[in-house]
Amino acid sequence: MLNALGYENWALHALIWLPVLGMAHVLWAAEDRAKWLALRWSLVVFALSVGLWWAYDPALGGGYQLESSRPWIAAWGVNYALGLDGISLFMVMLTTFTTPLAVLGSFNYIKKRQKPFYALMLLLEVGVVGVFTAVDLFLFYVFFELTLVPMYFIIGIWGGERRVYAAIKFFLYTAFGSLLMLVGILYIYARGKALLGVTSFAFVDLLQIPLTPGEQMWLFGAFALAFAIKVPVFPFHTWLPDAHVEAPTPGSVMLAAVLLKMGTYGFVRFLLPFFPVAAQHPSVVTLMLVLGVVGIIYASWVAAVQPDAKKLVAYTSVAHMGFVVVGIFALNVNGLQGGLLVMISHGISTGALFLLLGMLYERRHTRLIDEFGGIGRVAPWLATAFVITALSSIGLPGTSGFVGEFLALLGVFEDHPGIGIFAASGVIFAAYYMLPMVQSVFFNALEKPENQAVQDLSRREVAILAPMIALMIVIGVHPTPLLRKMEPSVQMVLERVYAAAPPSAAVIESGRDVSGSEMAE
Amino acid sequence: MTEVLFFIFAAVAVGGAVGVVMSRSPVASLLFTVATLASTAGIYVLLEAHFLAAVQIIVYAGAVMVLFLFVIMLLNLGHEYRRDIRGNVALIMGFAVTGGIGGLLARQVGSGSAGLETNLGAGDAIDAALREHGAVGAIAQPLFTDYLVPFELTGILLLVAIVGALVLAK
Amino acid sequence: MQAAGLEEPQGAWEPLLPGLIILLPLLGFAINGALALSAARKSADAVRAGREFDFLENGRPASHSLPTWVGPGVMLLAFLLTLVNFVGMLGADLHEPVIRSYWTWIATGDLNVAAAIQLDQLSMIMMMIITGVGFLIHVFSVGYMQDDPGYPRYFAYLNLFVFFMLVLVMGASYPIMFIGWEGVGLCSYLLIGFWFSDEEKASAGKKAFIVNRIGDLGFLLAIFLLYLVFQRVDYVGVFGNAEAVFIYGGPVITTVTLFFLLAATGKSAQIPLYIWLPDAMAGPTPVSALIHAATMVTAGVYLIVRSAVLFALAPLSSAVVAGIGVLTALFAATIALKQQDIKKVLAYSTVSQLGYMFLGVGVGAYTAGVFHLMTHAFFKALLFLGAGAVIHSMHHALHHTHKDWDAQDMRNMGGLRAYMPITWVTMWLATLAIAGIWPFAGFFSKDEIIWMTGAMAGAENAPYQGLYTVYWILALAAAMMTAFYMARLMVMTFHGENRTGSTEAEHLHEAPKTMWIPLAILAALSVFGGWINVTTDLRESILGGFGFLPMSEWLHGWLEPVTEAAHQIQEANLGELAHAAPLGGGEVVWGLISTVVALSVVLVTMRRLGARKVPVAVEDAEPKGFSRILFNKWYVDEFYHRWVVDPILTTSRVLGRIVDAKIIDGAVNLVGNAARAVGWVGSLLQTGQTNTYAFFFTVGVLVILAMIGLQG
Amino acid sequence: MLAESLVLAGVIFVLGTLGVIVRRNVIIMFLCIELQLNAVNLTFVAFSRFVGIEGQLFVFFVMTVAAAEAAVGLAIIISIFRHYETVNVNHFNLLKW
Repeated sequence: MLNALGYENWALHALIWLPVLGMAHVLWAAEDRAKWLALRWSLVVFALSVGLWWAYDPALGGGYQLESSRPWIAAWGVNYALGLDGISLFMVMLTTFTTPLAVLGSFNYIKKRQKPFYALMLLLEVGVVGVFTAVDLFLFYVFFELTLVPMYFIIGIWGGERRVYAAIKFFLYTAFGSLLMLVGILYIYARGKALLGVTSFAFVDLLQIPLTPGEQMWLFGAFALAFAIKVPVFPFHTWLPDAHVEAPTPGSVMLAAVLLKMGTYGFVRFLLPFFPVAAQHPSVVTLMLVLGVVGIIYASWVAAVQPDAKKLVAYTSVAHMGFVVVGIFALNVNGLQGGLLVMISHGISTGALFLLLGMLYERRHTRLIDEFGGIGRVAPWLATAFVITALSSIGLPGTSGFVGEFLALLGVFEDHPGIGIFAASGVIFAAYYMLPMVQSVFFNALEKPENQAVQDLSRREVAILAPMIALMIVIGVHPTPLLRKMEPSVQMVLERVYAAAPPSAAVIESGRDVSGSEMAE
Repeated sequence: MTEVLFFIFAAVAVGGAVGVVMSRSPVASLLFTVATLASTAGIYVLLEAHFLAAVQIIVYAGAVMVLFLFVIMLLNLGHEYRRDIRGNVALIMGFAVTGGIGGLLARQVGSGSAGLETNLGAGDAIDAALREHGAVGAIAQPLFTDYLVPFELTGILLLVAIVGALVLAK
Repeated sequence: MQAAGLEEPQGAWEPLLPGLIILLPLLGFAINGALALSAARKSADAVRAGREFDFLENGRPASHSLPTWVGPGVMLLAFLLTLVNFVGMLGADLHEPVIRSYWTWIATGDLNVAAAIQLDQLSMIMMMIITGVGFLIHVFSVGYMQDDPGYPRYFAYLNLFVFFMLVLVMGASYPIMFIGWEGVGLCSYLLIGFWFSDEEKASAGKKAFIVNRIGDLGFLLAIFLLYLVFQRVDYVGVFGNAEAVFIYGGPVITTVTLFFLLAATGKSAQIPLYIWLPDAMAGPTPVSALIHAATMVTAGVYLIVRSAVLFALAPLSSAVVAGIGVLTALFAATIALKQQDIKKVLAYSTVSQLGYMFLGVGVGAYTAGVFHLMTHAFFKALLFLGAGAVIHSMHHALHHTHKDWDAQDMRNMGGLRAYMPITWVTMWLATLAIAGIWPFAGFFSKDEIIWMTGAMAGAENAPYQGLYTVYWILALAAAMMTAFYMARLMVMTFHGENRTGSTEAEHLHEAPKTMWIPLAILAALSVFGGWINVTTDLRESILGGFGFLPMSEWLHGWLEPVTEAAHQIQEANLGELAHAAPLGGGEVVWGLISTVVALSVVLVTMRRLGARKVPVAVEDAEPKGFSRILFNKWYVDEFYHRWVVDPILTTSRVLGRIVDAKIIDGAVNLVGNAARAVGWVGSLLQTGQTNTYAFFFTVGVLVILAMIGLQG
Repeated sequence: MLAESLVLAGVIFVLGTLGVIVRRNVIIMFLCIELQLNAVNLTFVAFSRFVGIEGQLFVFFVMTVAAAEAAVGLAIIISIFRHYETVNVNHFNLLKW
């Protein structure tokens, strides 16, 4: 049926332009209808994106599908070109899945200037979907920067007390990184023109450019810094807690669930295939792995002592992203697949955590952990949802968090057992930061009278959380369909990496010599 | 004769300019300005720009300066005799920079003006025009032909200025 | 895993709906969970209104009556189904495990983990224990928890626990086992903190979870290493190739097994990770019986027996397992000597008995380990349930007069046999069993472990022979202590004068039927359960009634398909085991000696302690000297706090407040502030004074003029 | 007479500039600006005698602009005065950062 409608031809365009229409509609309609309209439009977009699951066929190899391109700025060879592969498929679906829930989660939270708020939420969706579907570097960059604008305003206008500080920090910090990337993009473009005579920003064309190893290292640095700030990788993470704490709930949700993924997506999409020599250079790999591991442990420890629940969860994001980085730079199928799966499950579980904290904030107007206590007695459903989500976040087997972490750690253990051990210790520290928070908020005695008045989940809130929790469990129990969809694309990335400079025989042996030494034969 | 008149006018003009800068009272400053403008008008006559000289007296020294005077009186500033010249630092900096400009101008005039008059043809161009069209016609002729559009634009500018002034001072 | 998980060994035996055994408790969880959620809503409304939730207000609501049937009901069905399969397996001469694969759980690259279950003799015996003992404890819980507002939630957790425990023992690969492994940890966490409004109890749950996670790290790393070596992680794939791939005693196999040991010490509360178990007694007592005595804590033993082939290939790891086991057995027993809380005594006793199991599997006596696991499940569950009945009764009695005494402190009890005769008798049977007195169940299992330790010490090529001799002596010492502290528990609780207070004593009562029937069944099992595995030597001697006891070494034979590979490896490398203990004497002699010694310890304790007058808890003096150290558990918790927890917390604070906020974020803000400073310097030019602007304008003109002038 | 006129124009221009820089009274600053414009006009007229009538045309335009500027400027001064009650530019420092 999808074929009959020509779904493959217009789906991606619709995903980008429908929210734009929605924006116009929201801005045009009355103030009190804005939230419903935004919800409806984002649901329509989500419904449309579900079709991608069937439209994308991994059996055709991991390349781009649903591609379409038309000239935009012909003189520079810029095309409005969209495409989808196994990696971006889930990122797009995660975005379209999260947006309506974030919109629904802001119904009570956003009281002032609703129209511009919901319009900006839709604009954010446009930007993020664009980032994940662009197959033209120029277009990618435009979308990448476009996401900054709505987020800046969402934090800066609807945020908490220090919202302006947080918004500016967020904007400047991430913009600073992407400017370096812009220099890199232009350099690649110029090299393409000089070496091959092509004036094009298309990924396929740029991938043909024979960059020298030296050039690759520099470009890798420029791109890596941009994405590392976005991810954020330790030690570029300090904008994140501020942004999360100050952002309104839906802002935090989008930030954690989707925006951070643009960084790790960039790792997979650009760093590995575009600069394969640099990406597998031993010192680069070691550096990235160490940063990832340090991020995991460091962020876990710092999270554990945060008095502000939202800040705590913000730091856990850094830890989770550490798992992603470690998985990606394991440079093998398991690690990369694990990294991608952590991205998905982190999007769901951390998004849900922020929504839950937002619900608590709406009830108590505080985020300080010590202000709570015994909430489980007055809001048992809220507590149940929170505990499930927290468990998914700390990677309990049977939830989505586990599979991703397991694969990422397995991947890194395959080639770097020493680093793998340290990374795996993150599972202990995850419990170390999450459980005390859960206990202080939901367990213990119900002493404060303000807490006694806390209401349990409303129907709207159940409607937000139910799909997220369901997904956590479904992905945890049966992640194989996702892994199957992603695998060809992941293989392509890795082939590209190893084609540039196949790992030397020594590397292969060292990966296996642990067992080799004991092989009887 | 012309030379003598020029130097008299020049002396008055410079003296007036010094007075504008020095005098404490705005009204005095204004009157010094009128003196400078009037003597400049005299120099215009000497330079055979009779129409402009008339306009200078009527419009500039007359209308515009009266406008200033009105404002001074409207704001009741006639009694302001406080010294409002800036401090020594500002004075020194001001003298330095204006001296610099003066020096550069002098250098330019000194190096470039020798034989300039002869090179330029000693007033032939304007004489011919005056002879042909008369003092007013000489300006009017190009103004309403070649420079018609800028002329109209000045009209619009004045209109805008009137409206703007009305709005601002309302 | 690729094909192996999916290929079904054809022929012999078709298990009956094995998946349903797992699903039934899950179904119970779903139903009870839904009931719990709706009940919690009502309770929350009451709390908000400032009332206590009185769920019995309008008669017992469905949410509090249905779990009575659903909770134990699904367990009964699961037990019956297990029984059918057990009988089926008995009839079939099964040598290969039966694997049922349902779907592919994780598949990527060459990793392929199927959601598959494996039925073999080992998982079957574990399933029998879990569903059987589990069912009895569910029934007991009905009586014990009926008046708790969280009744449906309790059964939801309990059913979920059984589900995960079954996943743990039935999984066909290590990752599947890991699901159960962490899942039971989760349920343990939830159940310890069942009364979560009490901060101490909630903290105990948290402690259990975090300490367990340390062990789980070892499990994960072991899986990774196995994957690295085999490219597969299912039992069939790993064990089938282990001998071919690993060198006996090589570094990799030693590392793998040590990682597994780390996992096992966490879950089974062995040194150094045992600290969570005593605190875990904060949970409802039936939970302590099920999770923290009979099933979950034995998961570590199961893991080692399951990986018997791997451990057999790693003699060093095995020696470490045995060493940790015997040290824990002794260490925990010393602490148990001086505890006053009835559940704490039992908790340390559990730790100690788990140590015996580790000793057993460590010396390669896998069957003996499982045997002791099984008998321990019977008598320790019985002891805990009995303690539960006592506490229940004490609680009621104290509640009547609102006396704020500790219902669990044995100093407040005494003379309870008059009030609770059934509990008294059954608990005595369990005590005799755990003390290792012939012919009760514990005798046979514990004796076999000790005997095998001695035999190992005398094995021809056994490494570390002297070490095993030490183990053997320590194990004997611990056995004596066991007899002492258990007799002390019984005397203080049931004998002597009643110290509860005369008004309170009137309200002491025997447990209701739902509670004492499980006690009786477990008592029977504690008495006769050991008879299924009487060693041949004992059976032919006086201790076996000269052949009177049935089923010589039945369990041994039953588990043979699972353990034979491991035994062959051991035999090939260690040679013949000794037939005499290190001090000489055969199994029968030492069996007699240990029974006599244990029995005399019990009797002496009864005489000595029975005559002594025990002060009640509030009047008792602080213990002094060495008993103070024992009472404070050797200050191990304090030690961990001082050297592990506090440093981590301090480091975290330093990282959070100084490194992150000041240094890293400081550097970021420094960049921003530097830019700002430059701007500030520039902004000094912006005085707001028109004159200044005119001045700079003129300067600009001057510069341009100068440039033109200098050019021209 | 060209050179002399140019020198005169220069002197008046410099004096006007000096006035703009050193005086605080905004009306006098305005008058000084008029002086500067006038100086420029003088150069135009002086050159026009030798180059062509266009110089005088420019003077004409400059006068128009000057008139417009004076009108708007004075209006601004009036409205500022209403707010601050002073014509001292020291008090008009809202342009500061």
